[in-house]
Parts: sequence; C-alpha cells; structure tokens
Amino acid sequence: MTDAQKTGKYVGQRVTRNEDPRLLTGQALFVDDVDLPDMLHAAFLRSDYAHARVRSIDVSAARTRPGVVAVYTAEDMGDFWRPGPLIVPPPSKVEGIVFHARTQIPMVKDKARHIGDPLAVVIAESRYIAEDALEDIIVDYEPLEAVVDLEKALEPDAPLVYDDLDSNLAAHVIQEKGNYEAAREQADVVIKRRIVIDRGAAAALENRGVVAAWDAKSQQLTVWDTTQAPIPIRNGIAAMLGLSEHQVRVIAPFIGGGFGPKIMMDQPEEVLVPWAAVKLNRPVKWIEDRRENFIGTTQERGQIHDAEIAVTRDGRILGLRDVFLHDTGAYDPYGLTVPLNTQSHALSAYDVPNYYTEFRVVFTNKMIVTPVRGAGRPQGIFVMERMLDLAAKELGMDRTEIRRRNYIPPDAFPYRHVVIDQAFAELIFDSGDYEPALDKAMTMIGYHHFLKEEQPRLRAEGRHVGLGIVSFVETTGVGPYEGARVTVESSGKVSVVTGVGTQGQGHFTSFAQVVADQLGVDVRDVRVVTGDTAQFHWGTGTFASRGAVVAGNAVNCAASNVRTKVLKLASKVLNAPEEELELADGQVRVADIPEQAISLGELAVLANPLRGAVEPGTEPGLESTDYFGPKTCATAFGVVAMVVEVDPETMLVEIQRLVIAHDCGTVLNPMIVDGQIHGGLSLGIGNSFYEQLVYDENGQLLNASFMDYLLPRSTDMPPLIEIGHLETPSPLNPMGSKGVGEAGALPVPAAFAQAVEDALADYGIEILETPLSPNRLFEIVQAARGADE
Amino acid sequence: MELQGEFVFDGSREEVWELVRDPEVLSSALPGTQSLNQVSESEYEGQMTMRVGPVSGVFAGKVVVSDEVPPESYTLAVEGRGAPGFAKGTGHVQLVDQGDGTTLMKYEGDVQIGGKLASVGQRMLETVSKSMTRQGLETLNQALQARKTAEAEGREVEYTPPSETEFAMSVARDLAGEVFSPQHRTVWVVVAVAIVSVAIGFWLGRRK
Amino acid sequence: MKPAPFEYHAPTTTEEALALLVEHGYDAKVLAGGQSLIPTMNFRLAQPSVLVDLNHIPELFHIDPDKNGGVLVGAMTRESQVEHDSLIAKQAPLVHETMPHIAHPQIRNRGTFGGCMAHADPAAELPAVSVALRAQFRIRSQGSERWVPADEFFIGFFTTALQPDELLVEVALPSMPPRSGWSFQEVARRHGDYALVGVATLVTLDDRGQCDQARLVYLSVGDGPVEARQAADVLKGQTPTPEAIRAAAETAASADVDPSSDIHATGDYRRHLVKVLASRSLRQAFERAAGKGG
Amino acid sequence: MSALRVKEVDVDNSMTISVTVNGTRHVRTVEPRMLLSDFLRHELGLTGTHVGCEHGVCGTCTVVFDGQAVRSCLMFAVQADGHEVLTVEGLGTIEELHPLQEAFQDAHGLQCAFCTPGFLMTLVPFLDENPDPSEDEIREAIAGNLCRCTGYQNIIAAVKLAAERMGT
Repeated sequence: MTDAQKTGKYVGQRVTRNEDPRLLTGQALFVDDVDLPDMLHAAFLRSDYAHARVRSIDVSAARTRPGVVAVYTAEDMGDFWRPGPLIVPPPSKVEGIVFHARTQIPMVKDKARHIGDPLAVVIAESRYIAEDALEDIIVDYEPLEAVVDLEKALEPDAPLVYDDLDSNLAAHVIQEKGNYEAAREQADVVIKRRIVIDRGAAAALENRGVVAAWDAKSQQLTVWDTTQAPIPIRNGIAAMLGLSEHQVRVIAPFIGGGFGPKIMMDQPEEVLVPWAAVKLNRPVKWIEDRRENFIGTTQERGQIHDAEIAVTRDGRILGLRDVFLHDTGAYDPYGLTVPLNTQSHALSAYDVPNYYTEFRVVFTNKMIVTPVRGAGRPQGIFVMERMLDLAAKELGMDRTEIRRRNYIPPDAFPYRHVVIDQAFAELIFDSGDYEPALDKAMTMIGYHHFLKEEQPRLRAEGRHVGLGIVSFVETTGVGPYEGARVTVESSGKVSVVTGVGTQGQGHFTSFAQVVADQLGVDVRDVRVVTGDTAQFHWGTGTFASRGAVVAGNAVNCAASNVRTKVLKLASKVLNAPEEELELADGQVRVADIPEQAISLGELAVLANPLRGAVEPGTEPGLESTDYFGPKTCATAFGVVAMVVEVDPETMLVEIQRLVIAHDCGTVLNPMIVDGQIHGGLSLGIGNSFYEQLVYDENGQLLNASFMDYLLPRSTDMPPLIEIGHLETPSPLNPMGSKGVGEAGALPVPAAFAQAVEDALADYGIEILETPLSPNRLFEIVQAARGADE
Repeated sequence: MELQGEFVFDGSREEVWELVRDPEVLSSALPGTQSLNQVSESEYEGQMTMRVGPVSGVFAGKVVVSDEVPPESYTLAVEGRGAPGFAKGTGHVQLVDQGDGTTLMKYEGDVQIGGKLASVGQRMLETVSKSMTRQGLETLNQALQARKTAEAEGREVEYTPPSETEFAMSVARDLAGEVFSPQHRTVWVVVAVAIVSVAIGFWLGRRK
Repeated sequence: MKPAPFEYHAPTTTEEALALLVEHGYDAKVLAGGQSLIPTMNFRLAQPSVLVDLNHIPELFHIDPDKNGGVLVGAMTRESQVEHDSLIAKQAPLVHETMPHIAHPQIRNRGTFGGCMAHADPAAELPAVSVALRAQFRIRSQGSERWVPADEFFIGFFTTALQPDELLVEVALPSMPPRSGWSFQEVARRHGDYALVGVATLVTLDDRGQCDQARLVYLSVGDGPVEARQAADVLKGQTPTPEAIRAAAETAASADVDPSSDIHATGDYRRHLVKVLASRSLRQAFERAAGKGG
Repeated sequence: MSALRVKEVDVDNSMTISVTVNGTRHVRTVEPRMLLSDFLRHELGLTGTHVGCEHGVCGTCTVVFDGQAVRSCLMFAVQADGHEVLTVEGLGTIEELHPLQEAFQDAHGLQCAFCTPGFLMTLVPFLDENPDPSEDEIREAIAGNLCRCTGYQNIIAAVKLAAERMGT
C-alpha cells in the first residue's frame, strides 16, 4: 500500500462495525450456544487443597447416579494422560538461563498443585446432573504445606511444589546492558525501593468453554473452543488424540472477551472434552462457571521488585538495576513471556545506558500465570515510573521534565534496547517521537494550570486533589506471522479468511476496510471469517496486540495480490492498460470512461471458467493467500494523565479526569482504536484500585466470585476519557500500524499511584504497590503518621 | 485464619477438664449428628447436618485429641468436610486455675478453610468465627453450670438434644443455655463452632 | 453452578404457605425475591429440599398507610416499588433515601422488602434502617400472629426470631416524631456493593433544639444491625454542636462497635469509618431535624 | 461413605409451565431447579441471553420480566409460569435494529458483545421510564451490568444517542 492509500475511503475512517447487527440481536454464535443432538455435559471436580497428595478418588457413587454417562479420573486416561506441551520455550539467546519446564497436567495423578487442578470429570445428560454427581465423589487427600509467599518459597526449608526439583525456582534469568555498577559510581543520586505488584484476573465476561463432536463415520472431530489461538489448539488436540491435523476442526466462534488466558493452549478441559467426546462417541459440552474461572483460568501480575535507579543531578538516568521475583503459579507452560516483557518494559521509553535486570521465577501453589492484557509490561512500567517519580522528588525536579530529559530521541530509532525480549530477539524499538505525545497529554490535562492554579485553590478549600502523568511503551505486533486468503466471489462480494480468532477487536470490520480500499468495494460487501481451522490453518492467534498489525498486514498483502490479478484480467477484458484502470463501486473501470467497466463478480466468473483452458502458470479465480511476518515488534507509545480526588476520611478515590495521548502508528479505524484504549484503561483502573486476587497462606483463593473480586463498574469510571492521537508509522509493515490492544492497561497503575501520592502530599506517603484499596491507603497513611510521631 | 482468645469458666480446672474431655459429651452433643463413632481413645469420627441461614450441608467430621496434660492442656485437631468445602484446624487449649473457683481457658489455633466455602464465602468469616467461638464457649459454660447444679442436687443431668435450627439459632444468639439443655458438649462444640463458622461464613447476597 | 434438586410449591394464600411450612419443617426454605437465596443455591451452599414460593400470594404485596402516619409494607413488596413509592418517600424518608444504596436496579426489581429482613444479612441496609425506625414485624404461623420489634427480630448472622413454621408477612414503619432528622450513609468499594460500613441515623430535637433522642444503627460491623447506644447517650440533652457530634462519633467507634476484618477492610479501618460516618450522618440528620437542608 | 447430602430429592419432579417469550407462548416441562436463564437458552434456544456469573453480579443474563429488568440467573423457570419475558431476540432484527441497538452500533457501544444483550435489556425499560436521562442516571442504571471491553464510555454515549433519537 502506498502512503497515499493509508487513509482511503475506509482505512483510517470511523467505520461502524459489520459484525454488530448480529451481536446486537442475539444472533451471533458463542460457544455455549452450540447445541447438538445427544449432547452430553461435563463438570470438573477440582482440588479442595492447594497442595495435597491425592491418596484415592472414589467415583463409584457418581457413576451409578441416573443420568451420569461416565466419570473419569487420571487413571482412566491410560496413555492419553500426559503433561501438556511447553507452549513457549525459554529464549535460547539469553546466556546462562535456567528454566525448569513443568507443564500442566490434564488431571491429577498424585499431587494437586493448586485449587483449580482437576481431579475428575463427570459426563452426564445435563450439567445439573453432572454437578449432582460431583458431590458424590469422595477424595482422600493428604494435605501438604502450601507454597504461597514468593520469598518464603525460595527459602531452603520451603515445601516443594515439585519433589524432583531442589527448590521452587522455576527459572533464573540475568540480562545486562552496559555496566550498571560502574554507572552507579558516577551517580549523584541513587534510590532503592521494594515494589510489589499483586495478582489480578482477566475476567472476561464469557467464561471458557469447549464443545467437541466426533463423527465416527467421517472420522472428523469438530471442536468449538473459546480460544484466542484456534490453529495451535487444533494441532495440539490432534497430537494428543493421535489424529491427523486434518481430522480436527477447531472453531473459535464469537468469543466473549479474551484478555490473554484464552490464548493458553491445551488446558485440561480443552484436552479432556474432545477426548471424552471421541471415547463416548457423543458430543460433549463443558462451560466453565464463574468460580471455576477464578480458580481454573490463568492469571497474572504477581511480582516483587527490588529496584534501584542511578541518576545525575540534572535528572539523567545513568542506570537501572531491577531484581525481581515472578510468580508463575503451579506450572510454567507459557515459559518466560511475562517476566521477559517486564524486563524489556522496565526501561520503558527512556534512553538508559546501563541496565542490570535479574529475575527468578517461582513455583507456588497458585493458579498458573500466563499473559493477561498487558502481560508483564504494566509491572515494568510501574517500576520505572515510580522510580522516576521518586528521583524527581529527590532532585526537586518537575516530574514531566525528568521524563522529557530521558526519552529516546526521535533520531535514535531504530533504537537498540539490547535486552532479549519475548520475541526471542534483541528488542529494537522501530520508531517513535515521544515528546510531542508528552506535550499533547500535558495540554489536554492542563498540566501547568492545574499545578499552579487549580490544585492550590482546591487545597486551600481543604480538598485533596492530585495529578498523575506517566509514559509507557508497548511492544506490539510480534511475529512469527499470520496469513489470510482473499477471494472475490462470483457475486462480486469478497470473502476474507484468516487464522486469528476474534474477541471483540472488530476484525470483521477493520480487515474489511483494508480489503474494501484495495478492491474498491463496499465495506459491507466484505465478509470476514476468523477462527475456523477448516477455513484457514496457518497462524498463531490473537494476542500481544498483534491482530490488526500482523493479520491486518497479511490481509493487506493478500488483497493487494488480488488487486493485481483483477487489474491484469480486467486490462485484457476491457482492452485498456492497467494504469488507466480504477477499482471503485465493485467495478473495474477505465478512468474517465465510466461506461467501459466490468463488475468484480463478472471478472471472478471469467477468472474461473467452466470450459476452455487456464493459461499455464496462472491460477484460477480472483484469490490470493499471503502471509506477513514482522521482523521485530512495532513499538507503540503513549502518555497518560489523570486527576484524582481522595476523600482523606474514607480513602475513597475518584478519578475526575483521564486523558491519554497515544501513538499506535497508522490507524485503521479510529473508532475501534479508541474502544480498545477505553477497555485497556478500565482494566488499568481495576489493577489500580479494585482488582486483587487474595490468596490465603494455604493457597486458597478467597475472592473467587464477582461479589468479592471487583471489576470496575460504570460508576467507577471517570466521567470522560479523552484521547489524543499521534501517528508515527511503523517502518516494519506496509500499513505502518502498531498494536493497541493492551496499551491502556499499562500506564494506569503508575499514573494512579502518582496522582494519589500527589493528592495526599501533606501526609508524605510513598506508594510502592499496586493494586491499592481504600483500606490499604488508610493503612499507608496510618503508617506514615506513625513514622512521623 | 488464626483464632485466639480467652474465656473464663465458672468452675474449677478439674471440673472444666472433665467437661471438655468427657467422651459421653462427644457422643451426645451435636444436633444434626447422624453418626458418631469413637475410633480410638482420642479419635472420633462422625457425620452431621448443618443448616445456618441459607447455608446447609452435610459434613463429615473427625476430631483427634493429643498432647493431653490433665488438667492443664490439650491439643485438638479438627477436620470437617462436606460438599461445600472443608474446615481443618488445630487448636491448643490451656486451662489456668485462677484460684477463685474460676478457670481461664486460653485457646489459640489455626483454621484452614477450603473449597467453595473459602472462595466465595469470605466476606464475614472472621466476624462469624469470633462470634461463634465466644458463643460456643458460653454454651459450654452453661453446660458446666448445669452439671454442677445437677451434681449438687444429686440428680441425673437431663439431656434433650436441641434441633438443628435451635442449635443454629442458639449459637447465633448469645444463648446462655436457653436452648441448650444443660449438657456437656465439649470438643464437638468446638468442632461445630469451627464448621458452623465456616458454613455461615459463606454468604451471598443480592449485591452482586 | 446449578442448584441441587428441590420440590417447588407456589401457594396462593398465606394459609397455604403456612401449612406447607408446617408440613416440611426444616427442609423447607421460603423463596421471596430469591436474590440472595438463589445465588447461594447456585453455588450449592444452600440445598433446601423444598421451596415455598411466596410470589403468588397477593396479600403480601402492598404499601398502605398505618395509624399515626406510619406505613405498612407487605413482606413481598419489591424493593423497587418501595424505592419509588410516594407514601414511603413522604412518611418514611429514611427508607426512601436508603433504597438506592441496595445493590442495583435489576436486583431491586425482584428483591423484596420482607425477604431482605428475613435474610438478616449483617451487611444489609434495611435491617439497620428498621432498627433505627423501631419498626415492628408481623409474624404469622398457623392460627396465630405476633408482632416483634425490630431489635428483637434480628438475632444474629442470618438469624431472626422467625421459627421454621412462621412467615414474616408485614413490616410496620412508624412515623417519625416532629423535629426529627434522618440520614443514611455508607462506604462501599463500588456503588451498590455491600457496604464496608454503613449507618442509619435518626435524631429528634426537643423544642429547645437539644437532642431528645439519637439512634445510630450500623451495618457490616457485627453479626447484625449494631446500635450505637453509648454514642446516643453522649448526645442526649446536648445541643448538637460539632464538638458534641465529634464526641458521639468517638464513642461510637471506641465503645459501641468491635468490627472484624475481612479481605476488603480491617477491623481498624472499619472502626475508623464508624467514626467518620457517625459525624457525617449526625451532621446531616441534625440539620434536617432543625429544618435546614433536605 | 455415602454422599454428603442433606436430603435426596427425587429428580423427576418436573412441572409443566407456560411462558410467553417475545410474544410467543411456550409450553415446556421442566425441573423446578432449572434457572430461567437456562430455560431461555437451552429449552427455547434463545441464546441471545448470555450467562456470565450465575450469582447475580454481572448482569449479562438480564431480561425483561413483566416489564421490568431482572437477572434471569436468579429466577427459576417455574417462576415464569404464566408470565411474560422479553429477551434481546424480541427487540429488533438484523435488518431492522431497535433504535437502541442502532445507537450501540453507531456509538461503538459494544466490542466482544457478550455483555451487550444484558445492557440492552436493562436499558429498554429504563428508557421507557426515563426518556431523557442525565449521564449520571445512565451510569446508575447500568451499574449492575459489567463490561470488560468498553470501559462503559461508549455505552453511555450510545444511550444518550438512543434517547435523543427516540425522543424525536
């Protein structure tokens, strides 16, 4: 696509979504809507203990309950029982890396390692009966001491999550850039703090679910799965069941929110439900319930950082040292993606010459940790932004100034970060221009006005208002690749098929926009199919803010190829040189001679003749399949600013204003991009003040319901989120786009902490943790007061 | 969850000891008990129905008494398990003769709660446990007074087990023996307290 | 999360309902709005074997004027109806003001006034409000009826004076004396959540403008509604100055309550909120009693 | 050891009920314990009503019951016997959206759309009663519906837009 095409009739425009009418009328298919004749229903028995040896499981009573068709434990699986695959191995490029792979198991054989570990599955005529039967099962446990606290877990006498390992250390990684120790010697100011980030849930409104149907006659297995990655799941299920990949079709229909955990592949239920369907030769449905979602779906964020920043008197960062513990939970199938992201984002948008970063990944008796919208990035951003705030305070410097002085300058791109990141290569920032975004955010929030006039005035009235402003980068659009097939059908309508799944990101529209511009058709005439392996079976999935970037560019490539074919054929048919042809209104026509035209549908028929010969070396049809794989990540950037008011009596916090200046390169559909930002920010608000998974010392999750795990509601959001766009196109892909899916989630906790600290400036508190709560703020203030006395 | 506290019984240390270690107490005590077997000198197993507020469930329970130093101290290991989850606790109980005819009971223990009870019933666990423990001990003291009165009057201690609902109500109330007839319900009361606390601790509401 | 099986009955008269309760005893559970019971059943923490659904008994749905300006509310009256009722708004403004704090609109459309009382959740708003108002509860059993005052109705955690064969049929909300002021305040993590602490406050001034009586009834700080009687004593006969209010608030926090901790709030924080809410609610209530403000 | 259960109930105590959904009367025989949400979705095949928590917090399963928004996961199907239910399928069609649905599309008030039917069914009776709501009233009206994608901003915009269009 040429630069001129970056904003076309559709691309770059606010096009309302093609998929909405179906979604709005209840006509869109979600996994739990699949209803098949003779379908059975599964329910899982999960461990009562976070850590226990399972001596025996007595399922005899459950098996005899009327309506129960089967009850399986690990024993019944025979050779099919095996640990799942290591989805992401550790990057080989990092030297001296220690990594112990312990992938999750379908059902517990000997030891339950967290309260979500499945012990048995009941298959019955209805979910009601299946749940009745769960209560018939008697498990004899030998409870073991649970590993919960990250630091205690690494003490020499700690109980072991894995008896065959010497300790609970799952991985150890050190990366260095420059020489931090030497830099520290040069520093005027060195600040060291411990920073704690606690766990949260992804909490998509749709719980997970799997429906599997085996057709014995055609030897075909069809699986509907709430997955963000249908193709890898298909391959995994085929391997597990010993089927050819072509015997398995995985469909990810409409998905009710992903946010990360639905990328996780070969989860116990995803393996067991298809296995049971084949074994019983009847369709089986399992729909996770909300409590299961809290105890059986992966989570994220728990880390403890010991960070140290070395700065000069004029606010230049000489180096950062960050040593942290990362909680991976009971298994580590997703490798090091999350802590590597933390490592690569702790330097954020800043030109830091010296960096020492070291992490230990720790096994605990808690739910597995895999990426949740943000995926390790918010932790890194939180650490760096908090350290910069402390440094600014120490130096008596304006907080925006210290950031400005350290931004990677626009002429330093591509900027070598040196650290190896989750894409297994050295992180290189492709492009960026950070100061304009800072300026924009400052203007939008009225930075100077607020600090010089509004805040003093309100403080004089006894009100506790504060401002927070932080920057963030987000590596997006990671490889390896995605593909797409674009076909002009004989009706003149265009179909687009891609391997990624969709969970609300608007792919049915944004991909259609790209194609509609390339082929000159109405955007409503482009039908997009995602997430069906029978339609397209190459690709990885929708995660890491990569759908629009990677799959979007693949769609663009394929559409561009079709355009070439169209022009070539039309040139013959219309007897005009290609340069004189234009594609518009579903037609190819000779520019300036509108009556000399042919519709795309007619061309499609001509391209697929029923008689005659197809020229050697050409393909039939107006169709092309193409792939796109970016060399490295596209780096998005943004600045978030907010104004909060704290009620110092109750410690309730109100976010009064929230603005974001954001740069995600070329925007396909600003309406969709804004929506993604809104959603990310609301998760960020949750991670700041509402959402915290509380485990007790025995590894029991204490808030496994929406009553006690608090998602932000409409009344918890600021009155208005203001978004300012900047566009620094990525040089890594023809469309110049960068991802946006996770952006909002990254900076909010850091901005919130800064704003609350500012609002409560007269209490002299330091906030070194997230999420907060009114209760926690009360304690922090009490502690600060106690220290004063 | 840690539980600890003190309670003063109106009776001598020996009387209190006898009360809390009376096997008969164990076998007759708990309303809703469907079975109760003494497995060994210091171990009991049984099954009981609990209904408290909206929560109901059948729990299988086990109590093991150890480290007995009559009449000074003992350790209890308590386990109750049902479909809604489990409660498991150890408690150390110490009796101190106060020299004025009263006995100070000091208890400290750790209760572990798991399953659904833990994951969705958190909201008021501590409040419930605190209050239930206090009320359970008061019941016990009432039982002690009744026993002393009966002994003084030289008659048999009469016992009518309370109904499940009465039990729940009486535990919830600051009961003082209104419902509980004067009997000894020692260890099982403690078990009951632990399990009931857990059971009630779960609670759900419209606020969702 | 599907409920265990049960037997379902939908009587159309109170008598029928009472007969069913006698027949099934402890095994039966009364289904009013179901907004607390049904989630508990979905989690299978409640597994009643019989449900007696009161939704088909017309006589339990009403809001009527009572003698002396009071209001009679039928047990099955939906919370949303109470919320929007003009008689309630006029005669029981404390109730009117409290209703929007209860959960969310969908829950109030189904949840009932009496069901909330009979459920006796220590974190519920209406029990505290009913104690502050000195409401009376009409309880029926087969062949008899009794009235129980609010402070005797709530016994403890989810426990009321109701026997298994009894039904709460009506709640009488007495009118407030002249020169009365009211306030309902709560602190919740999010709007509509169970309050970390809440208080229903009712004060009455004598003709000299001094506090004749004050009632502060807290929720979420104990095993039921907790009335701060010592704080009230501090105010009695006092001119409601900021100092007097502060003293009462201190007393409420230090002497009247002993709140526990949970995952959302520690006992210390709750105690602190007891003080904050006492001040805020007393201030508002006294202003109203004096005819200033709302 | 036997199953730990208070009292076994005969599972086969089904009842025949008649429920009018979106104007059509449906007669079915169901167990008393069947939730109204499951009845709508799995007995009647009206899968537009979604289920997100089954403990009455998320609002995803909201339907209009006798004119009022209620959580269908907190009612038993037998309780709907003789009553009227309106679900998202009873609003507009793909070809002809209800003005509220149209406003949701225009204002981008939906992303994954799992929560959307619950919002719509909460808002239909709300807008009937409050044709010209303030922003705060809208926020309050939808406070019992969780959305994880939109941050609510565009939902609120959609409601304003719908109110504007429906008012004229």
